[in-house]
Amino acid sequence: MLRNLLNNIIFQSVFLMTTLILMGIFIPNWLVFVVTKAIAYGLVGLGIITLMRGGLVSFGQGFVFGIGGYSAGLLGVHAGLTDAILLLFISFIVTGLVGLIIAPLLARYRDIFFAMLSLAFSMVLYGILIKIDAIGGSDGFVLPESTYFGIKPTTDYADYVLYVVSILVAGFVSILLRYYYNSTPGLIALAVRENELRVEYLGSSAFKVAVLNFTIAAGLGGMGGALNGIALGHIDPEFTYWTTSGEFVFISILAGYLSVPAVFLAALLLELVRSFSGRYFPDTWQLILGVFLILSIIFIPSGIGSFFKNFFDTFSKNKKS
Amino acid sequence: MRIFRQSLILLSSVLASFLTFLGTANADGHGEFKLGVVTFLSGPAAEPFGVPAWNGGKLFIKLLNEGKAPAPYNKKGFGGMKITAIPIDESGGATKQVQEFRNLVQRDKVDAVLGYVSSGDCMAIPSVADELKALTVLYDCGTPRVFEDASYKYVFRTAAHAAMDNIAIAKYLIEKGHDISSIAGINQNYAWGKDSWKDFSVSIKKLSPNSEIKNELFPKIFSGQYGTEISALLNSKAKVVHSSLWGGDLQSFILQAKPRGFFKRTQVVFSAGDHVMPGLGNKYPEGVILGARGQYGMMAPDTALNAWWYKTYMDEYGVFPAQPPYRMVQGLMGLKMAIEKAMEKNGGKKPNKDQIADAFKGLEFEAPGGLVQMKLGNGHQAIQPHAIGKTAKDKNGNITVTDIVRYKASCVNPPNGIKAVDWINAGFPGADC
Amino acid sequence: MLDISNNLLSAKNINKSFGAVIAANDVNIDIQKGEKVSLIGSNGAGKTTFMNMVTGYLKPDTGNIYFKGEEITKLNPRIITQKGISRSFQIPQIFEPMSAWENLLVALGTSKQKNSFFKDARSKNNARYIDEMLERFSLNEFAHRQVSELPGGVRKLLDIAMALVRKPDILLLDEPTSGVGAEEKYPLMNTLAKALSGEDLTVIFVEHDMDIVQNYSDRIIAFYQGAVIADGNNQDVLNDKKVKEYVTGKTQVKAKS
Amino acid sequence: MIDEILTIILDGAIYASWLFIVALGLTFVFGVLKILNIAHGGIYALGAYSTATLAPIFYSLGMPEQFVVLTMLISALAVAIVITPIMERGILRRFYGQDEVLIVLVTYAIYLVLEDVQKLIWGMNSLYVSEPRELLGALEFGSLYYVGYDLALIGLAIFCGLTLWFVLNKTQSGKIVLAVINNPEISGCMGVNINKVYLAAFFVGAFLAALSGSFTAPLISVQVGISVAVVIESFAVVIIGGLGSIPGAVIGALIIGMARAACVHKLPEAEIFIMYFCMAGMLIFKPKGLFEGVQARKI
Repeated sequence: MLRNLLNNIIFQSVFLMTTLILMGIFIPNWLVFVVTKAIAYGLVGLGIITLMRGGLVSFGQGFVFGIGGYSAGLLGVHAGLTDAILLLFISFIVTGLVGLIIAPLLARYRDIFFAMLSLAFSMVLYGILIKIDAIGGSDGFVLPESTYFGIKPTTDYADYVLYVVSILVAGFVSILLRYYYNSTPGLIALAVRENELRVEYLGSSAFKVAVLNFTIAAGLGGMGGALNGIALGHIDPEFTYWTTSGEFVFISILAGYLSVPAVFLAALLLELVRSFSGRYFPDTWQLILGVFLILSIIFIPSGIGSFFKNFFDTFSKNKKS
Repeated sequence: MRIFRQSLILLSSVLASFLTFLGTANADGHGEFKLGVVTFLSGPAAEPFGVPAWNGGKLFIKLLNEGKAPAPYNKKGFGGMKITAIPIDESGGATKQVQEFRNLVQRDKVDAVLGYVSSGDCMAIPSVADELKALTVLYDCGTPRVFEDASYKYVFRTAAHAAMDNIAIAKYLIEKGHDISSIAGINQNYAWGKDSWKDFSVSIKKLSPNSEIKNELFPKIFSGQYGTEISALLNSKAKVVHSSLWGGDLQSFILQAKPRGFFKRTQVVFSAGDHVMPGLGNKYPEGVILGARGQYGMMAPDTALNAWWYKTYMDEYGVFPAQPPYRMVQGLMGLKMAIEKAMEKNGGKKPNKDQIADAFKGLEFEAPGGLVQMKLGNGHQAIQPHAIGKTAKDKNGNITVTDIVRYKASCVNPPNGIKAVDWINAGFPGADC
Repeated sequence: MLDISNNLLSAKNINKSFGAVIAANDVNIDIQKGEKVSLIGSNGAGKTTFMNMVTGYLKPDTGNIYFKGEEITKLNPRIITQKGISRSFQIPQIFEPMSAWENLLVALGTSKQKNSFFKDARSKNNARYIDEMLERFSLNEFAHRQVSELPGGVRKLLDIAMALVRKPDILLLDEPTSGVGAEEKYPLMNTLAKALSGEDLTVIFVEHDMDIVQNYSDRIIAFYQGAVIADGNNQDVLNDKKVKEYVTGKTQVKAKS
Repeated sequence: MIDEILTIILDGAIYASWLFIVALGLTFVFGVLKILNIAHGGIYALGAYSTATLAPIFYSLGMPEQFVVLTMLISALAVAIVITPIMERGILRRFYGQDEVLIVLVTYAIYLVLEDVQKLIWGMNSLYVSEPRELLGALEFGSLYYVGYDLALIGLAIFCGLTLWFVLNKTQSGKIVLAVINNPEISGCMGVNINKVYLAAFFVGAFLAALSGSFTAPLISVQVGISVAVVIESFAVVIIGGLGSIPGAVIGALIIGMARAACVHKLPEAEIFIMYFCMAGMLIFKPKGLFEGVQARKI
């Protein structure tokens, strides 16, 4: 009984979430904030992981990250909608729909072509955003402070409340995704990654898998963008810039596609490395970040998820070498 | 069970690493003033602005800590407190800067943040600054909107906003009798470039309603290739070409335009054209009308304070200081004065943020570029005198600035409570020249 | 048109060339339900090309293919598979990092119309079915080993088992014994024959070993340079002069050496 | 009117030539190694810095001025010689056969490193080498002056493109490279040393990147941050022209160059937009670019 309970995904997740929420009371404010931001990035990373399980990597998640952030921001500024949870949900839906629309265009391509075309999409959006002065052009704009079910927390608690919300959202998304990964369609996606032709010869559509995964990734990317915008209280076209997309890809590759929580850990790691190298080496932080990226790709090629791949059990125990 | 244990190990290792970070990050010193300094240390804005500004700031902070600055800045550090500066790179966009700002305030627990060249960052930071109750000094950015669209308690800007750069140039052109029957502009396609052109072209239209506006070019920022734009501007045969280009873009524009006779065929005005002079030296064209965003560098006033600063910087770095170091030092001086004023009120003890903010409001202080008055935005936004000049070769064949006309702060800045755009559109009511 | 409907699979006047190489030269083949047909011919004779065209991987230059009276010439492999034609591959197309068990789970998943996104793929029902399937192909002992580590014969059987999950009408086997050691060939074919015996299945297989051909098929079609040179019962085809000259002669020499 | 059209064409041609030179190396490396080399921009900057460093030394030697072009070539070559073994042998080679996107990420990391390496080597001050630009004088054209050097860029672009095309299509080693592009596995089986081909191709790509930097240096102030724009613009050319296609890069550069010139002269508001507009159009109507037929899904 106990063993079953401990192996239960929901139990594990709830345990982890409770611990993190409690931990949030004791850790300093800046860390609360960094974790929130890591969760925002982690959500986007989860989207890419979902794509990776189907054999694709998008180098243009800034596209949906930006759309999600801007939809949350514009709804906040122009429609007076400030409920963080609602905004997260709406941006998920909006970007999911956008994803669904462009997915058929992208899903015909594979490998580097898919990556580059998605990158091109994000760059076109960047070009549009810096041009539109009505939404702040290159400067972006400030988001109104968030509310939660009509209540606006005082400044002292605002960060913590958002932290709790983002952990709950991340936990919920993680559970759903884990269910998806463990389900038959999730398994078929993994099969597509290994051998698309055979999946077609078994009677399933690899194209549909790609469209579905891209839509999920788009929704999650948008949600991450909204969370990032809400957390920072500001949004600008940099959200869609290719360097931002590059960070998402890095998070996913650092995490590997085997484990869900590893994504958030990878996002946190990147956030900490970037922030501390910026703090202690303001002149050469790019060098340090670059070397960190290269070394982690060389030495952890299948991702930190492979260190605790049994943590949440997955189908594929071994990555193709 | 193994899974459960693993999750515990994972959690505790994460926790442990956090705590390690905490230990390193929190060290509170006495008699110390922690100052976060944010400016461009990488990317295209580093060479023209960030690095020279920080060079100036670094030098001035060192001198302050040694008590070697002249009066009224001769007290050690800030009111006797040693200044510890934490430099942070401003590149990466406004959203990233919000995060860096939070890190400075929450993790490093700085007493104040001085920084921001980019207008986008200046628009993003103040709301967070007030939210975190963090004293913030904007030292360089240009957009007038910061204190026109909102008001903040803990945020101050110690330099005039960009409206005066272009108003003064328009006035100069008319006063000196230049032909302004037609004007054209080349400005970068973002807030700074667009605002600058708007301020300039509207000012000209107000002062000389008959002048015709020809090309309004807005090339992409950091594009670096201006061959086509130069052709188009030359083709337009506009009498005056205005530009607020800066940094590498301005240098590339000059290098590409000069051999094509651009500066001989049309009167060029650069609203912020001085900061590339130390680098370009004699490659800088003659006959260009330029501003320095204040009385800085070659257009600085003849005061003892300026003479000291000019020489100190020159001795240290081997080039003369252009606007960036002037502006950062101006910010440091304002902050120092506010702190020391608040300290006096507080009986010589280290004042808190609210006390410093109170003291800062409406402050007036003498800087190398002239008298700075925190007069706009209800005492949060500075105005300062301005100067416009024209480049020429001196008798040794070196490029210098001549024909300097100085403008009172109240002549080229709007009065408190009126937006810069409205003031220009209304034809500068109440300008005290 | 009339007699097409009597045939399960019918290829009419198929031509296909790759540049100068003629892979199918006016091929006409009709297959009835329940037949066990083997395709023989030297390498490059057009056997695999024929399979690829039937399963939609390649499209013929001219000609038509009908399955259950319905034209399938221009359909893609997925649709054709859904209609009831499955195949195995000369080089097993299995999902290398997964276990044999998981490979079959994928096959099972793809054979279903709808799959829940929130139900664990390893449900009891699925597990029972897969265990049965493994049993049928004598693969139990390999169930949970990663397939990239399995011996050639086992991989072949798994590949075929996966094709069979969907319960197809026609099963195409592309050289089921190639890449398998000589002493393993017969056990493999026996396992296969046993596994397939319960099904109401039409089997078409490409094979080079004439003993296996004789033992396991009731009809032989011989290819030479893209054309069908003989088609009929085992004895007739194997005694055909042209077949002896172009097909079996060579292979027998090969077998002896 | 005619004058203006001619001006647009000339301006467009100059800009297109610059774009082409900048994008050529990127598209070539992509074609052979299937790597989108983001560090391309960084190598471009190194080329510019290296020319800005070597040219003054050259001038101090007092040799005939024309030979500065040689110095520029040498400085580009030097960059390629230094960077190729480090990047290709040292880092990228470990990742061949792995996810191509992983390699893109690695080149992004290298790009970051190169940004700071420039700072560490050359400091933060601008460098100038405008002297070579005076070499060819100025030409009067209608009512305008054009600098001979800028016009010579057109020649350089044609020369680089034709040379690369000639080497690929008419020489033995070029044909080997083409074979590798078509099918690395089979070429490998036929005894082609793929690693060598990759190394050589990367070297050529790095040389072209550095060369574009070398020849841009006289036009600009060489300083930190010049690589950012290059990454984007060369990428746009490659997207429009088709990934890995040299004729595609020609067309892509011409489209952007001409469209931009026309915009600046006739519709300046649209200028910033035009590049993205071309890209978006291409993505929607011909997502693989002009010069690439839609490839069958790789299996």
